[in-house]
Amino acid sequence: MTSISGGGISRRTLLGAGGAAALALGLGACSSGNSAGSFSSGAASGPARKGGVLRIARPPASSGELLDPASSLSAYEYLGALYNRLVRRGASGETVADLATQWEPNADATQWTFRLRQGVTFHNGKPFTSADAAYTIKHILDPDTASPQAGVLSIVDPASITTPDDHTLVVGLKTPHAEFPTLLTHYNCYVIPDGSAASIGRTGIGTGPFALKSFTPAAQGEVTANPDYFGGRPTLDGIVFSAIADVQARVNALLAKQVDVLAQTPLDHANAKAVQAGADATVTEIENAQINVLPMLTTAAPFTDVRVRQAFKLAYDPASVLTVAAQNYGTVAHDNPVVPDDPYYADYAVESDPDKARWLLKQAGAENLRLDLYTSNYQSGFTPLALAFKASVARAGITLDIKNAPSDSYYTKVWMKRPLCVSYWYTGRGIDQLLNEYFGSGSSYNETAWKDSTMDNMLGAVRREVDEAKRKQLYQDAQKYVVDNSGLLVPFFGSRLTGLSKQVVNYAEDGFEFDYQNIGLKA
Amino acid sequence: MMTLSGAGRRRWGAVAGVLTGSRSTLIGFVLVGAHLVLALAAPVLAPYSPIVNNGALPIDAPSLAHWAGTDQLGRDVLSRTLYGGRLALTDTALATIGVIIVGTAVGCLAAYWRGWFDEVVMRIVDAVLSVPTILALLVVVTVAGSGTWVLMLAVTTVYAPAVARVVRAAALEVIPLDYVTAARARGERAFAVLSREVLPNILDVVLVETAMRASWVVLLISSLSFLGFGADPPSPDWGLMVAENRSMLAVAPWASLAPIIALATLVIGLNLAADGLAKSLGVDRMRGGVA
Amino acid sequence: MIRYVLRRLALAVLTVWLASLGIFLAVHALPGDVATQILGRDATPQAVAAMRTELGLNEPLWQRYGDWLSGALHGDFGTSLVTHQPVADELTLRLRNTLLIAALAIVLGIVLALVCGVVAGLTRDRWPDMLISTLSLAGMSMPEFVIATLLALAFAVAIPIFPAVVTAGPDATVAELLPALWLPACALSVVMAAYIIRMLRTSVIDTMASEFVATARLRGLAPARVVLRHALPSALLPTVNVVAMNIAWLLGGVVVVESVFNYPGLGVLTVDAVHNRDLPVLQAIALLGAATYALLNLAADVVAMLLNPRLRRRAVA
Amino acid sequence: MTTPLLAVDDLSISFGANGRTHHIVSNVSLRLGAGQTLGIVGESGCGKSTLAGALLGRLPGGTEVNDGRVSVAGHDLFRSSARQLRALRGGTVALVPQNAGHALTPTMRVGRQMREVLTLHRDLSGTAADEEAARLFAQVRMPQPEMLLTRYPHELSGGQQQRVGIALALAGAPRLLVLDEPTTGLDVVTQAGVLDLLATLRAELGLAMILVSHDLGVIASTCDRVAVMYAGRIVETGPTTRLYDAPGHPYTRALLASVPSIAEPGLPADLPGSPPKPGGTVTGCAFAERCPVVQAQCRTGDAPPLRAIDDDTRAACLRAEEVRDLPPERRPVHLRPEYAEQSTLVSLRGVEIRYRSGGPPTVADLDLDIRRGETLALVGESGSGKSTVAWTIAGLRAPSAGTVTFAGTDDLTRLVGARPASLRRRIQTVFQNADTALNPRRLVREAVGRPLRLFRLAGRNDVAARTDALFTDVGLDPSYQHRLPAQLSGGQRQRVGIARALAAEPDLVLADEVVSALDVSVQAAVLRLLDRVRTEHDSTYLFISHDLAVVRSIADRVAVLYLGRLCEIGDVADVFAGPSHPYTRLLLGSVLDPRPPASDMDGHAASRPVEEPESAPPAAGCPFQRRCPHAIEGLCDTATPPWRQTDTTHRIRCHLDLEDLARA
Repeated sequence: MTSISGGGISRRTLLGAGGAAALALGLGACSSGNSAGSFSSGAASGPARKGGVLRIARPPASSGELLDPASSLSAYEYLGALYNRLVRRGASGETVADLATQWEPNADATQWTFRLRQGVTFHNGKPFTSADAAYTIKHILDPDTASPQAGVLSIVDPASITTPDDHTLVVGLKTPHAEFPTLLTHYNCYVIPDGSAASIGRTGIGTGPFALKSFTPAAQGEVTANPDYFGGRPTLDGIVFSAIADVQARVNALLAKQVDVLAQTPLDHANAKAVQAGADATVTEIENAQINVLPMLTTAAPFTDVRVRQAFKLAYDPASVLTVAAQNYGTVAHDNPVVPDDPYYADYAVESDPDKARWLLKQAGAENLRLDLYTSNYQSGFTPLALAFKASVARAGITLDIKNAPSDSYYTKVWMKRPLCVSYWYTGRGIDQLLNEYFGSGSSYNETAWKDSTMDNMLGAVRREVDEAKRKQLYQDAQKYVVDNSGLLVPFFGSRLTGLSKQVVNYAEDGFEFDYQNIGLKA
Repeated sequence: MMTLSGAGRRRWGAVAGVLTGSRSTLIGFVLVGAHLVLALAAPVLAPYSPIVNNGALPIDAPSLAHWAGTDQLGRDVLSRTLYGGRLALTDTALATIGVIIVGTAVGCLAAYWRGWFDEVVMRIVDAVLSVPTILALLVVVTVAGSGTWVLMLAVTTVYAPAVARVVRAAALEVIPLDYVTAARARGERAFAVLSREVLPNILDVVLVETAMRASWVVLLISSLSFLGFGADPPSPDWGLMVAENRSMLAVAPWASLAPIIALATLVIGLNLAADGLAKSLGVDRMRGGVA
Repeated sequence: MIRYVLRRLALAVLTVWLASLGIFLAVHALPGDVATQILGRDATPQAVAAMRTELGLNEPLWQRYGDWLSGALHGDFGTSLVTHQPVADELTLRLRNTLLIAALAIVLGIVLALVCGVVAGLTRDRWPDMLISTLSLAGMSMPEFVIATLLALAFAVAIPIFPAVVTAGPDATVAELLPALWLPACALSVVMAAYIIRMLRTSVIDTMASEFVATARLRGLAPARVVLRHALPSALLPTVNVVAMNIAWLLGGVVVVESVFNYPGLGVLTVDAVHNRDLPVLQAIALLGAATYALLNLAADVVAMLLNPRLRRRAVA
Repeated sequence: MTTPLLAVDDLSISFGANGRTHHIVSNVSLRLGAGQTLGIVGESGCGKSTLAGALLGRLPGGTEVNDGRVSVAGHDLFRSSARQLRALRGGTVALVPQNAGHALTPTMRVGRQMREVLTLHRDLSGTAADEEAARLFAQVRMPQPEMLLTRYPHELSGGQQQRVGIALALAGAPRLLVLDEPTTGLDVVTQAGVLDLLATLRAELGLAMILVSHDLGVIASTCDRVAVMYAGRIVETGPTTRLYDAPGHPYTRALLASVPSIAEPGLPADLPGSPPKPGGTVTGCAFAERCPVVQAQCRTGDAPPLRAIDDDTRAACLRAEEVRDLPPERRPVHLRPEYAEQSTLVSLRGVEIRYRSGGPPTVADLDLDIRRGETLALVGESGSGKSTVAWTIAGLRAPSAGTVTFAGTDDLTRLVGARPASLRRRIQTVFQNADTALNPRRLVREAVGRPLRLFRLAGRNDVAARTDALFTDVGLDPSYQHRLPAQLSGGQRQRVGIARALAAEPDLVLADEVVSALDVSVQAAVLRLLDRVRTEHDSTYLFISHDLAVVRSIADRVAVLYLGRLCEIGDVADVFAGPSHPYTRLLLGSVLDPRPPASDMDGHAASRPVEEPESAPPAAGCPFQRRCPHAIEGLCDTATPPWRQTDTTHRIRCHLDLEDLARA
């Protein structure tokens, strides 16, 4: 059992700082010859019948979850159905229009002007104007909201947000940012009606393809198609969301045909096999959807010593970890969190060398190191990863004791508190956001607590650099520096296996979001 | 004395009689004994390491190489189950001993001293028993973390009160008897009276309690592991194994069934042993009910 | 008799009070700062301090306990730290849901146990007894999570008669929950019945061997009459307490079983509350559990008194 | 030939164990006609209760009838159908069980249990049944019979339960009543009443009765004929008076000799050895091992057959005729110490003991001296507080008022924990129930050795030698000390208990009902042992007993307690000679002597009420006022009676003066 999210802050909100570029790939397109067999069937595409109600099982964020997009407790499976952002990430990672149709910076990128879509109305019939957009950003920045995105948007000067007319929004920045709109693609940035802070958590009034019918925290809720949606009426008539805490219970619900889609349930190999065996269920694989990481807390012994960090990176064999932990559903990462298909990707790897690792440890006075490695049932893949890693570093004389922490307080009590633990991110951030978020000394998501002036200087330089080739060089230098010095262990990028009913067509998953508009049931 | 006295021989004869008292008792002791032997001999019997992963052979059905198949990480289920027995028996033994020692001591003293001590102890026992077991257990484990010693503490907190109550009731039957009165009239100290006169005569009750509690402790510890509060991976703890492999029960039943069968046979063995002891020692086994 | 019940009631109140004190102390000994956990990692020290004040964490322990206790006595269990709803509101629906399962499990369990226990006792060491004893032994020896999982697999996934999980929330109507009650209730009643059967069997055997049953037989009474009129009331007597304790056990048993079936009851809420350190909810549940236990014991005593004239009259005196 | 009501022919009952057959009852034959009474007497384990059950067609679990038959009114019980058997049980032959407290269904009202039988066997129901039930209750002389119908068994006293048991047996209008130890466990006065009731009923209803008892006195007072059982066999049978006067079997003779008697002062003869275990196999006569007149041929062949030794008596002894002619056993009277030289060992003054503060005192206003070297007997019914007095002296219960001093100086009001070891050593207790007096899990050696170590009476190396000596001293072979109590007989256990007390070399031994749980033959041996060791060790006894005959045989002085108040105290001979306190007189009148003085035979007519001990004394006046036949209204219920001194030793506390007491 377990896996009720909570403990005040929901870790899930920290993970999806961007949408993945991956789409449902139908048949299992395994990257590196999986011997255990692949998932031969996936989500179907093709004609969907008009209407129908889709049933989605989701893990509750917390028994105090809300529909306020800016909140750390947001029930975000609903968000994409109910709301729109000003801009969102397109399929190939670029920023594309949503409620804003055009945007441009001033000369020094300290002020951005957004042109807003006209004729859009909220579910309550109120027209969408620039006042709503301005209110949304101020709401995120409001300390009372305690939004996780507030830190990211702290470069925004709330006083300088202006609305010259109903369909123009001007946002002033404290410091220049050449790619500021990418920061607004985060799902915390969904647009809510002006002045709705107090009620939005329950009402869920947005401009999205579905309107809220009912909502109970950590329980059932329902949305119905919004016929007036500016993008056109969605295929489905409605969606029922059921909050089911236990992973196993969610799988059982799918197998018993009580639900159609398991949202936010990356299946491990075992679960995937079980779902696959179901008569009416299938598994869809999204490649490289997840960055599997083991953050070494650089502020805690023994990882304060860079030689120990390097030793850990040399000690394990990423290929064997990928094989054991994920049955080769993934791509070896060599401790670089940037996915290989990123345009700025640096093909740089330090090959595994346990003897050198041992030597480094000796130099650091940490021979025969014994350490706790924390894991949790938060995701079914965590413990296999921990076990595979433990087995692999043993070659370098490192002994890891696995500690299984309760999943619900894992991200409040273990993550960023213990020297070594298992964690994950979804892929799909732009490289700038990714590197700044992971390694910027000011970032609250810097999970290795790495405060390195060289790194900060590199990141600052790249933002100022306008020459594309030089940018690329800087980004690649930064990646190499990360691989050599940071505290982040990245064994591999994992595929995400999602369980869904064979009745579901046009399933497209984008980080935390679905393509709610087109998903449907088999005709 | 070099030779076994007549009484000594008879005592051993009685023990043998208890062990073979009935067919089901015999089955019980054989089951527990087999678990003991398998646990002790696990390093010899187990064909593989219980914790080494084998990426090449995940979720493999039982075969000649892996009699009970492999799990998600390619580990040999049979070897894990065999080694799991060591853990189950050690933890159970430790926790049960804690439960029995604390429960017996408190129960005996309450029965002997009576008065305010008895009142206070029994009220506390009532209060502890009134909190649902799982809740009490979760609270202790959350307060103190996890690990063998915490487990002992947690299980003792939860079960010792029930044992104390049963032992107290048994001691109350013995304490008014003349031989105890005789000891008190001689002026023996409380400890001497309890250890020499009372304890040997409630030993049957304590023994039956031990076997019965042990069976519950096995279940409780496995439930804790199942909930993620017990052993940490890659420990081959049975409850943990069930938790790890439960999801693929439909496609790879061997990985869950092996620990379930091991768990069930151990508990059945302990239960049958408790039954047999109770029967041949003439103890009302259910006097404590369930707690 | 009334005086006796009153005395027992006073004792029950004392028990519940002690339990509440124990739970309060244990919960407040939990590591970690509640305020930090509620506000999250990024909270400013000022916000934490404000939250501490709001939660009353700065007041001395005894005063907090006193405040909580006096509130609880007035039916106010405080506000959930997670949902910010009154705890009493949170509990009400979940309690109702759990009571649904419990009631069904109790009825199933007791009927099963009574029939099987008496049959086993009367057919001692013959095949019906062997069968029942073996099955009840198996029932006792399987952890609840195994029984629940196997039931779900068999009757929800393999043969889909019952739902595998409850998709509705705590505010679901009884009609909505009805089909979902059976599997959890069965899982619970199997374990519960196993214990009662064994108890009852022993009790029936003992009573049938007693002198008054032998004497009744020697008066020439028919066997059925001897069993039903003379033996059974005495045989049931020691079972009453076991039944009560088993019902109390249900409150704990639901924790695991409800999670397996995602049943929106107190069990799931308990696990939530422990994980979230939702102290007010945890305390309320514990208090509820303790009160239920105490009341059940009281009820068992009263029932035992009704069954046993010896106790009834002594109580009068 | 007419069918006898009951015919037992050559009945053998056995159980099989370890592939062998063990006989519990062997070759028993009995005949009983309508209206006849037969007593079956024997010590524990002789098979008498199994035989009683067999008369109703019941066998203990695991046993079977090997041979022979039991016929009731012509029906062979063990070959009847279940339906026939049910009709016979209760309807023709009914059982009065040993302990009605256990034999009545606790969860059913008495009236319902009664109606059940009436409906089944007499076809009565409704008010007719209720009326009949009330009549039956009246017949057994229950007060307020109508009220009784709604009572539960536990609401009745022991004597009442026993009478309800009798009424229930009578309800089916049986022709034969089987009574299994019907008065065991009742107080003497109550027992006498119940036995009288049985005699009356027999006369009124013309019932045939078979009464099974270990008590020769009980049989003598109820049965015309008696059968003596030993090791599963009937060894002698005949008319009660004749058989008691001139027993033909040495066992009967020894049994009779071992019964203490108020008529005959002196210690009864002991019967060495112990009976074979039930089911044991013996060649020849089972009694040969213990028989004073045994011959070689007694130990060979089959058991001696039961043969006629006169027209109405039969005995299973080869030398029965010789045995009949032996002179009666002599009863040695123990040596009494000279009072003049005695100093007071324990002195109680104004002692009051309460079990619950606020409640009535269990013992009140008690002045008592125990003199060095004497045996002081404390007698009374259950609830008289006699054991409480002993517990207080032993330091297990503190008196709420008064003083208790030991040897003039030591304060005995202190609890045992507050007493110095030397004082604890000097007072030792021997307990009533030998079964519970020894720790069943420890070797008896440890029980005896413990005081030696505790009080440092023997060095580490001497303990074994001292224990050996103590075992020898109490008549046990030292090899027995390596046994557990369960491996000893009751008498042997009691000897160990005495050895344990002696180990501490006490000045005062508190002997609390030490012989009441023993069979008579063993009782006599233990009494003799006690008397011997007291003389040898020069110790003092406080001897607590409810049995006046036992007291008569062993005590120097006797003190009579009623509800914790002393009624009478004096030299044994004086107290038994009279004049006596009315309560003492009641107790004396209730003693059932197997060979009562001829004048007594019809003395207490069948009109004696069933009296039961009270539980609490009246608020004022004489404690015995409510049961006293001579109570004077306005005096006995208001004023505490004065002590009346008869001579130097004997005092009676009564409002009647000595002359009135002598006349009453």
